[in-house]
Order: sequence, then structure tokens, then C-alpha cells
Amino acid sequence: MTDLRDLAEPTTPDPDLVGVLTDLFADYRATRATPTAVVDLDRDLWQRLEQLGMTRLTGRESSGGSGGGWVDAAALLGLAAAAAAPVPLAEHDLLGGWLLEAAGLPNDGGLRTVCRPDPSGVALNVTWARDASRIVALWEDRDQWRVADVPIDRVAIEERRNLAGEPSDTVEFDLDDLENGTVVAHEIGEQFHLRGALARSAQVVGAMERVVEVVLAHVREREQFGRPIGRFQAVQHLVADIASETALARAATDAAVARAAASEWRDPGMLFAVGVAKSCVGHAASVVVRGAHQALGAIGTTLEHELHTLTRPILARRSEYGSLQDWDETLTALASSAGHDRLWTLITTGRAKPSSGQRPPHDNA
Amino acid sequence: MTDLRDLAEPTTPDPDLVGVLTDLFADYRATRATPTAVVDLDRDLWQRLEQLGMTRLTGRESSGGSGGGWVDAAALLGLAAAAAAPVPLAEHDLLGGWLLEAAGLPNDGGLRTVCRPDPSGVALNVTWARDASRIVALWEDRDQWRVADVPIDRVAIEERRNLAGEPSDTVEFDLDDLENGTVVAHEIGEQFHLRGALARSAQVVGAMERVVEVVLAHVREREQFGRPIGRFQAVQHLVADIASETALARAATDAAVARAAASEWRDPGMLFAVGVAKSCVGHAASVVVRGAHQALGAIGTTLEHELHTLTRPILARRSEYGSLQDWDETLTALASSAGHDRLWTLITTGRAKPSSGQRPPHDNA
Amino acid sequence: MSARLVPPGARELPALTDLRLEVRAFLADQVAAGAFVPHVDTWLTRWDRDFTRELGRRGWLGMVIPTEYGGQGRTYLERFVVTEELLVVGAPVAAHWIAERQIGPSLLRYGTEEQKQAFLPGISRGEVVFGIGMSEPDSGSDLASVRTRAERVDGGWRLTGTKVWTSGAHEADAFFALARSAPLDPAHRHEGLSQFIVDLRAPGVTIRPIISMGGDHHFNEVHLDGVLIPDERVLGEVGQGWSQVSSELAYERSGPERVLSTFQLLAAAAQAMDDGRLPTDPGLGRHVARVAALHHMSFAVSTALEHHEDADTAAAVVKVLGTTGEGDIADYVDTLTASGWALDEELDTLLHAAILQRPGFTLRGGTNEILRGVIARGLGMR
Amino acid sequence: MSARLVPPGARELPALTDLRLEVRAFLADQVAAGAFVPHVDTWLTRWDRDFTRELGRRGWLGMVIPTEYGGQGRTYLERFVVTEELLVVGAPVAAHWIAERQIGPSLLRYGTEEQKQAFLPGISRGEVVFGIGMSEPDSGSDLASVRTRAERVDGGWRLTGTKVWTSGAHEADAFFALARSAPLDPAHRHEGLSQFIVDLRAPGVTIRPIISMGGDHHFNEVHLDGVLIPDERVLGEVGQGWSQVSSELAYERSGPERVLSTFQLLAAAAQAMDDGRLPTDPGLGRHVARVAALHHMSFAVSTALEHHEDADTAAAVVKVLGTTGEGDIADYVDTLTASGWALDEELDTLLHAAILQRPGFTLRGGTNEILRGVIARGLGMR
Repeated sequence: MTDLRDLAEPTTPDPDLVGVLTDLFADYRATRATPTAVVDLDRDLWQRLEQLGMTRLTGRESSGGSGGGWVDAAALLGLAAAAAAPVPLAEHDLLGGWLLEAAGLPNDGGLRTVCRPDPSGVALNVTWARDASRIVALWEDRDQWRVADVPIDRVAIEERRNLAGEPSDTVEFDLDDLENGTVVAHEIGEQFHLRGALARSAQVVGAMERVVEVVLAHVREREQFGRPIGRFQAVQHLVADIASETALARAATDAAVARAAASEWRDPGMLFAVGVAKSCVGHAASVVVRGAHQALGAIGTTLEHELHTLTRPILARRSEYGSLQDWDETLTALASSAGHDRLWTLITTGRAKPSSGQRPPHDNA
Repeated sequence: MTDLRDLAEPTTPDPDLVGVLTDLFADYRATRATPTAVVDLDRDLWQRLEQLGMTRLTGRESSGGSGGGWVDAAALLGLAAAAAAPVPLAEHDLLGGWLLEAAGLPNDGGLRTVCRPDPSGVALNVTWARDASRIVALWEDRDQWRVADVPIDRVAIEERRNLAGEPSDTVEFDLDDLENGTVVAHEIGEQFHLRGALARSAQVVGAMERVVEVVLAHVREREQFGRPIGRFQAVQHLVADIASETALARAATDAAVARAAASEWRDPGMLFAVGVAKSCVGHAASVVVRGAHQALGAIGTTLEHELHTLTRPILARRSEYGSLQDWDETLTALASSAGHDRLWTLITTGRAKPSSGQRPPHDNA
Repeated sequence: MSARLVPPGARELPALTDLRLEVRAFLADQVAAGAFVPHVDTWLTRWDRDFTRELGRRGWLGMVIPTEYGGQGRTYLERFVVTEELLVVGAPVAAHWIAERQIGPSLLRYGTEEQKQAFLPGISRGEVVFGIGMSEPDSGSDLASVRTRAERVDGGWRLTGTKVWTSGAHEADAFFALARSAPLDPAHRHEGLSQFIVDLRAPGVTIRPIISMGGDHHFNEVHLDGVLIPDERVLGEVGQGWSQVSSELAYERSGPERVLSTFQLLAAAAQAMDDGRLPTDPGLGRHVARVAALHHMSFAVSTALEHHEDADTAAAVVKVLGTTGEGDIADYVDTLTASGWALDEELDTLLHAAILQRPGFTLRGGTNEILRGVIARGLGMR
Repeated sequence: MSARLVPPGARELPALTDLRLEVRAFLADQVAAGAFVPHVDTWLTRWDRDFTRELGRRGWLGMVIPTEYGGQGRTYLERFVVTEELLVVGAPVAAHWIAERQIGPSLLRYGTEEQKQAFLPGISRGEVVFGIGMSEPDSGSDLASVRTRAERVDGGWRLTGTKVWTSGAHEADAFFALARSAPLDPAHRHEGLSQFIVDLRAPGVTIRPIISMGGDHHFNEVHLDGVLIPDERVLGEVGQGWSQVSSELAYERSGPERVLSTFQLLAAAAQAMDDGRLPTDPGLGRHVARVAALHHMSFAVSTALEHHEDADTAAAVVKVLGTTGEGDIADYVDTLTASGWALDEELDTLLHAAILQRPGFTLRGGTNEILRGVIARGLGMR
């Protein structure tokens, strides 16, 4: 019989890492304050993560990172999101740290966020901008992509908040600061949107898995008409549906992460793989958020309940790095370009044409 | 207190007419043959309807019609569709008869269908073409609309069938026969598509109401796990959903029919009203067909069961006179043209702009 | 059994349309003057006593209250069009909503002459503001499980218990409380309940806020600690609370507030599509069509109620479809919207508010699970 | 309890991909040569013994049957990719489907050495064609309610009863029949059932067609009138029929045929959008994404089964999502298609077939209502 190891490679994160993080976030959950409508950076948690090397998990060891890959990083993002931890792991490490390395710029480890300013130097909805020491900017300048690592005191910040109540600021750069950006490879500029979209997918899936747990605990305990509401067939089906959609979103996200990790993002099928994850995650979010709030009832809409600390970020993040509609349109374009004879090839390899590269639309996250 | 009669006018069909038709179709249902995959015109039933004046219900009395209005006609279409009666009432009377009257052409009462040939003289999916004695053609000829009443032996028919198994033929006209068509008013050409779409909506709603009855009878009688399946909460909710969607489709269709009847189709809001009906009916069809077959189980997929004599025409007709997508796009165009400040005016009056007229897209039924 | 769940439709005639246009013109002026900023779900979240009193002055409150009690003596159909116009424009109507929708009609039906004289004129002027006290901790959709006790005392009753989800209690003058006036008989759970008119400033009443997930304060816990209710503030018959409450459900469930809570968001999305700020998408047309159809269906139910026809099942249909649609509009617009792409303050504000309010749409006034059961019963399945 | 219903994913490695491409190239040649016309739901509706035998010759049947029984001795993962490739291209695979999916594995697990020798080589060559006899009139999803009786006789059993929805029985050689070999004990309904291998040409077997709503003949009623089954054609243990049948459910429910039945329609729609025959619409991307995610999920379940891990709940998730999606694709394309607008023979043919087959997707192999209950149980709710 064929050796199974030649056929398929499991893509699971380092169990030790998962163990450490599970304990850390369990502890965080047990000691955190009651939920609030406005959510600010938790610097204590950030320091604990920093001490464990988690804030620069994917950075090269030569530049002070932990040398981890996307499989572990996606696990970290998911566990943090399940704990509704207000820390900019994606922005600081997977996007900002990566851009600095790509540009060969030094990284002092200070908290960073990232954005793509428009030609006038303005970037909208920059998460955690007000909390960063520097902001890593990426922009397209006459067919070249450039990166700059701009100190926070060189930008003007208009404080805003996203649906999750987190900082999501408007940042205005001094155009002088952008003028001398470091040129990076073209692929860096194209990958940024994909990496951001996949990081968001991993976060949303992690939060949705926690939502399923919260819902299950509730429907087992809460009684109505003399029995736990989880005994009602309508509630069982509703919970089965949110758990199933979450599982599908997980499968799509894991597959994209595995492909990214195996190819170090060089696989030309990454656009399709990320699109599949973003689409499945985004549609799952509709089902999961609606279903969870319906199952929890009025209590789930109160400020003190955990549920909204998950559902609000789920919806906030599914619209980052492209709307759900944008990604469905991207997939539609890929699918119709693949046409009848190559649709299955697209699904199995991510390539619509024998040699295709395609940029995502609206990729100005 | 205000007199209610000044505020709202009920729009219900003539109860005597409904009584006669209910009896007629009950009798038809009781005596018809078992269902078949291929459905042919029932000439006996057609004759009985003809004897009652139903085949020309909306024709002017001066030209041999019964002088009925759209409210009664919609009731007739719905009851006939609920009985899955294979008779071309919409084609012959509401569309064909109306076009002949509009063109001032004689109507000998012989069975007619209608179509809109393209410039090469070809019309696709012409229902009941092979069974007609003449085909009423409508086409646009250099900004003028023209009508011709063409004998069946002057056209070439390629026999095809629609999803319902009914004749839905490709008809090729001799261009000579179309050359001397009678010019009709512009509004006739524009109304044709709307009248066809609303007639189809009335048929689909009638069939869906019968589906709800079939489902209810089944779930009360059929037992599984020791009790009627209608006692299971999941089945109750499924049936509640199909009945609710059917009710919504009914409300939308009745409103459009009432507006058509009150204004004799002159109300500029008819495009919106028909679009609302076609959209709600079309989306309801998805829910109702899926839900009914799910509730009925395998037995409902057999040739001998009544269910498919309803669900197949429901789906066949919702794609006639514009696809569901076409109509949603038409409504989107109207709604975005109305914009923020006039969206509610659009909903209450059908007018997107203070003086608007708009043609439906893809109106080549 | 009939597969027809909803009464036949009716066409609005010019007398109604004139009223509609009159209200619409007034509201357009108010918006233009900045008297209020259009918003979503305003019948719960936007409280403005001045605006409410202005509606009273114009004769658009107490619409179905007879003139001898200070009302307008008009029809449910006329109230329907006024209500629709107020909701679609996102006007601040929370202060009078509950009184106008159910307190007034309940008082008319079950109140004593003294009670009618005491409350209806103030309600019609928009000066007396009511809440409603039904739900209790853990009662959820099972209203018969209320545990607030009404104990007979000399000349009245003493109420002890806790009501939750009482919207606007912190701003209101009084509320109707459902309480158990006789011990629970498990075999007849719906018996022994009574309704009381409770002055929210009476001794023994404590009101604590329940803060919503968006940080807003609309709901309250109302603690009743031996609150004395004189006999003349019992509503209707002692022990008949359940049937009194149930008889109002069709009015409570079929109104346009079960359809239009997110209409301002839909309108903003239509504008954004026209302006190119949102991608053109057939989903807009689909949602507009459903709102239009529900407008007809809700009107049909109002017509039936005006004729005193039974419409409980039809009202449940309106509420299930309408509240689902309200929420679907929020989710739909959310799926079209990309963060970081463009700044659209108005759309963002409406969208975020709609998303935060959405869970309540299909829970309040009977969950959609309960209501689908009501529909199944109407279809003869239970 | 874990919220994780589905086993972790795995990445396909080149050895599998090479097999995939080999099968794909063969199938492309077959289509080009006109050996078959791609269609929807071919694992139920397209029966071609020649094609099946050709697959056997190429080593793509009996994939998981050991070589000593004439099989290929390969893995479930290898069978998985072969199966996917056959389904997406719409190949005529009905003749071997049931044998390959469940009869072979069941014989391997429960069959006697003689039974294995008797059937497995023929199955692996595509020469012995099997059906399955589970459902009965009125049994529906409640399989324990089967009433076919197995009566003990000298040297064997006599089967009497009626099986329905037996696909391909009119073309098959034999089927597995589930029958009651001991009287029903209402307290232990799952006991007293046994499985029998029935020669469909044996005396006492009568096969009558059940015609589907589209006029096609795929299903049958199989009447068993005292059919003699020798002891050596009892499968597994007498009285253990229920657990034997149940143990195969994960294999039966999680396969790609629960995802890909309408893939040819989806592919045709993608082409039609590219050609401008259908409007460009983001729904295409949404459906393609779901198919892709289900491909990963179904592969993950196969990996777990290969490792003999419990995957009943995960299989139910695949089947619920997959079969719903198959049907949604049919409905989706239908909503885009206007009658009378353009003639597209290929798309029309696939669409009509998909619509007519659709009701079966979410019924066969356990209805989605039953399966959502299975998922709820997996979540610890029942």
C-alpha cells in the first residue's frame, strides 16, 4: 500500500505553541475586565506576548523575530481572536514586520501598524494607528512599490473607531516622509492585500469557533418552556448551521494558509486560495453572527456579555482588505476566465490560465 | 370617524366567477389522467373554458370577449395554475387577444399564442406554438411597434419543451408576413413585457398556493418515527417559511394587479409594481420549490405525484418575460435612480423621478 | 384550512395618500431644518419629547382614540400611513411609540372610564409617556413564566418582582406590568395573571440601566419592591391578564415598525449605488421589492384589523418576514462595504447602528422561532 | 465538546496530483472522442458498463480492495482524487458507484473469505454491478422501521418484502438487502436486523420501475417474494445489520459525490458568463468558493477515515453543506436564465437536468433534517 506520507501532508500548528497560547489566553480571559463598547489596546497583554516572542512570531531570527511560519501565525491569530484580545498581531508582525524585512529596514520591535496611503498621503481605517510608535506605509509610485517606516509623531491622526469599537483611524502622512520610501519587489506590493485578507480570515474563523462554544454553553444551560433550549429542534438546527459554516470557513482558511506556508506565498494560486477563504469566511460570518445572537436572545445583546466582543470584530474584519462583494467579484472573474474547461483546475490549483497572474481589485486596504 | 370606503378599496375578484372556476378546476383535477413528464394542450378543458367565456375573459364584449378586467383574469390564471391546467390562457387572451384589439385586427377566437420575433424573424421559447391556429407577433420596426396575426401554416416550428414539459417552440416567421404588420401605439410595445411578466406572476402564485396545500396535507398524514412529520419543529418551520413566502408573493402580485386594473395599465408606476411582483414571486419560487420537495421527500419526485406538475411550471414561468436577475437589476436601477430621498416615493407610487418612464431591459419574451 | 395566510389586499385611495403627503412634507421640513437627524430603529433608539409633542399638536398622535378622550377619532388605516411616514424618514418617535401602539388601544378596550380620562388625553398630546413591563429575567419567550407577584392589600395590590428589557423606563412616566395575582397552577399556567398600571415614580420602583452592546442605554431593569397599586390602577379584569395581553398581539406584530427599522440604511445604500460609492448589485432591487411587498401586506393586515377580522397568523407572517428583512438589509449593505476604501460618514453611521440593533429585530415582540410556530398553528399543523 | 467539527486539513502532495492528472487526461480524451457527454448527477443517472469496465482495466476501480482480491490495494485518498476527477467531468459512473463506494468496503469488513473471493474481483474489474436495498415504502429516514422479513429455513433464509428507491436495480446483478431477521422489539428497534446479499435474478425477485418526475427510470421497487438466501450469502453477523450499516455512513456521506453533482452546470455557467450569455454576477464566485472549500473539507474527512478516525459528524457536515450547495447552484443558475432570450442547448440541458435531480440531493443518504440532528448530537446537544 502507498505510504500515506507521500500523498498528503497534514498542516497543523506546533502543538507546544498552541499549548502555551491556549494557557495564556485562558488566563487572559479569566482576568480581563468586563466588556466595553470602546476597545483599547491592552499593553499588558502585548508585553506578555512580546516576552513569549509572539509579537514577532514570523520575523526572521536574524532580525529579532521568532522565525515562525504562517501555519503557526494563523493559529496565534485565531486563538487571540477567540479571546477577543485587543492586540495588533496581524498589523505589527505579519504585515508591518514583513514589509520592513522586505524593504531591508531595521525593526526596533516598537509597536507598528500598517497602511496604504493614497496619492495625497491619506490612509483610511488604519487599525491601532494611535497606539503605534511607527506606521509602516506601502504605496505604489509610478509602477514601483515603496515602503517607509514613519514615526507616529510625523503623521496627523484623526481618531475613529470601527464597528468593533477599536481604533481605526484616518492617518495623514507628510508627503515628504513618503518621498524617499524604499523600493520593494513588485510581488511585495501585490502580496500585501492577500496577506492582510488571509490574516483577517484567520482571525474571523478563530472568533467564530469561540462563538460556537459560547452558543453551545448557552443552549445547554438556558431553559425555556421547562427544558434547555438546546432540546428544541429549531435551536439544534440553527446551532448545527453555524457550526457547519464555521467548519467550512476553517477548511478554506487552513487550505490557504497551508498553500502560503508551503510556497512562502510564491504559489500563483494564492489569489484564488485567499479569495476562497475570504469568501467562505465572509458568508459564514453572516450566518454565524445572526444565528448566534438569535440563539442567545436578548442577553447576548448586552454590553456585559462576551458575545458581542466576538461578533463585532467578526463583522469589522470581514470588510477589511476587500469587502465580501469585492472578493466574490474577484473569484467570479477568475472562474469565468477559467471557463468551462479549466474551472476544476482553478479549484485544485488556483490557476485560471496555464500561466496567470491577476491582481485583486480594490486592494487599497 | 372617517368612512373606510374613502380610504381603501379592496381588490378581490368576482366571487361568482371564482365559484364557477373553483368547481370547474376541482372537477378537472378529479378526472384528469396521472401526471406525465411531457405535457400537452388539453383541448377538452380549453373547450369547457371557452364555453364559459373564460378563454377570452378580458376581451371587449364588442369583439366577442367577456369584458373582464385584470383582477378577474389574475384569479383565473391562478386557479388554472393551481390545477396545473395545460391551457394557454395568458398567451391567448391577456396577450394575444389584447394585441389584436390594440391593432384593430379581427379575432376569430381560434387558439393563439404570442411572441416577439427578432429581426431575422425567429422567436425562441414560444409556449404552445405548435397548438395554435395563429400566432400573434409583436416586433419593433424602426421605432414603431407592429403586430401581425400569422396563420400557423405560414411559420416554421421547431418543437422544443420547457422545464415543465410543455411546448416551448422555436418559431421562424416568413419575413414577408411580418413586413405588413399593423402599427400599434408605442405604449403597447412597452406594456407587452409587463403584461406577460404579471400574468406569469399570477400563475406562479396560484401554483405556489396549491403547493402549500399539497405540503400541508402530506405532513399531516405522513408518519415517521411514530408521529406525523408535521409535528416536528423543523418541518413546521419549513412549512411556515414556504407559506409565508407564498403570502408575500401573493401580496406583491395582487398589488400590481390592482394597480393595473385601476389605471388600465396607464399608471407610470406599473414597471416598478410588476418588478416587485416578479421579484418577490421569483425568490419565493426558490424557497417554495426547495422546501416543498424537501417536505415531501422521495415520493414527491415521482412522476405520478402531483407536486412536480406544480413545481416544474413554477420554475419554468419565473424565467419567462425576464429572468429573476433581470428584474432585480431593473428594480436596482429604479431604486438607485430614485436615490435616498425618493426611494420611499418609488415604493408607494412606483415612480423613481417626478416624471419617469423606463423600459425594462431584456424585454424580448 | 386555507393556504392563504394573509387577508386580501386593498388599494390606498386619495384620502389616505393626501394624509401621507401631508406628513411627508412636514417631515421633510423638519429634516431640512435640522430638527432631527434621520436614523435607524428610531422607534426604540430615538427619544425626543419635543418632537412627540409637536406630532400631538398636529393631530398625529392618539389617532385611534375617540375625540371625547382627546384623540383624533380616526382609523387604523390613517394611523398606518402616519406611522409609515414617520419610520421611513427615521424620525425620533420612541417617546410615544408604546403608548400610541398598544397602551392607548388597551386602555380603550379594558380601561375604566376614569383611567381613560386620566391617561388618554395626555397620550394624545404626547405628554404622557408609557413603557411596557412584560419580560422578566429568564422568562424569555415564555411570558407565562412571569414571577412578579401581586399581593392583595387593603384598597389595592402590592407588586414585587423585576421586569427587564423595559425600553425607555428611565424616561417614561408609567408602564403596564404583567404580574401573577394568584399562585401558579402548573396545569393552567396562563391563569392568575393580571395587568397593572404602574407609576414609575412611585415609592418602591427602582430603575437600573441595561447597556446595549453598542454602549447605548435604551433598556432597563425595573425593580418593584412592594409597590402599592390602588385598585383603580388595575387594568381590566383581575386574572385576565394573559388574554388581555394576547388580544393585542396582532396590533403589536404587524405594524410597519416590523419592516422599516433599517429603511434609512436601504435608502442611503440606493444613493451610494447611484453615486458609485457602492457597486451596483441586484440585491438592492431584491430588498426594495420585499419592502414594497411587505408594505402591501402590512396594509392588508391593518385593513383586516380595522374590520375586526382575526389576523394573528397574518401578523406573525408580517413580523417574521419583515424583521428578517430589516436585518438582511443591514447584513447586505455590510457585505458590499469595504473598510479603508472610502469614507462615507452617513452610510457608516447608519450601517453600524443597524448592525448593532439587528439582533433585537427578530427577538423583540416574540422571537421568530415562536412566531413560526404561530404560523404553523395557523396552518393547522399544531 | 469541541466546536471543531471537521478534522484538520491536509495538503495534497505530488504523488496524488500525478494520479489526478493522469485520470484527468484520460477523461479529456474520452470527452473529445465522444465516448460520453458530460452531464450532471451522473453517479445516479448515467449508466455505462463499457465505461465502467474501461476504468477497471485502468486500475481505477477496486481502489481500496487488496490485490489478493483483484483490487488495487491503494488508499482512500487515491480513490478520493479519482472519484473527484470522474465527477467533475460528468462521466457515466453509475454502474460501479455503489459497489465501489460501499459494497466493496463492506465485503472487506464483514464478508467471509468465500464472499470476498466471489465478488471483489468482479467489482474491481467493473463486471459485477451492485445495488443497495435499504429504504422501504413509508420507512423514509427511519431505517429501523424496515419490514422486510427474513425467515429462517433449512440452510438459509427466505426474504419477503419490498425495497424502494433502489437505483439501478433493473441493471444490477445483486444488492445488499437489510431485513428483519427477528421480530421487532419496540424498545430495541435497532436489534434483529441483518444484511443479505441478494442475487437480483433469483426466483421471487420482481423489479418494477419508479419513474422520476422528469420521466427517467433510475429507481426501482424490488419485491422479494420468499427469495431464498443461502447461509453463505448472509453478510456479517445475523442481528448486527444495524451496526454494520451505520459503520459505513461516514464513507457514504462525505464523498465528493455530495458536493459535485452539479459541477458541470457550474462550469457551463462560468463559460456562459465569460461569453456574455449570462450576466456577470458575484454569485458565481461565491459558489465556486464553496465548492473549493468543500473539496478541502471532504479531503480532510477522507484523510481522517484513512487513519481510522471517527468522522461521522464531519461527514454529516460535508453532506449537509455539499448537497445544499449542489442544489443552490442549480437554483442560482436558474435565476440568471431568461427564457426566450438566447438558445444555449448545453446550458439548458444541464440546468433542466440539475433542477429535476435537485430534490434528491438533500434527501438521499439521510435527509438534511436528520443530518443536522446528527451534527447537533456531535456538538453534544442531544
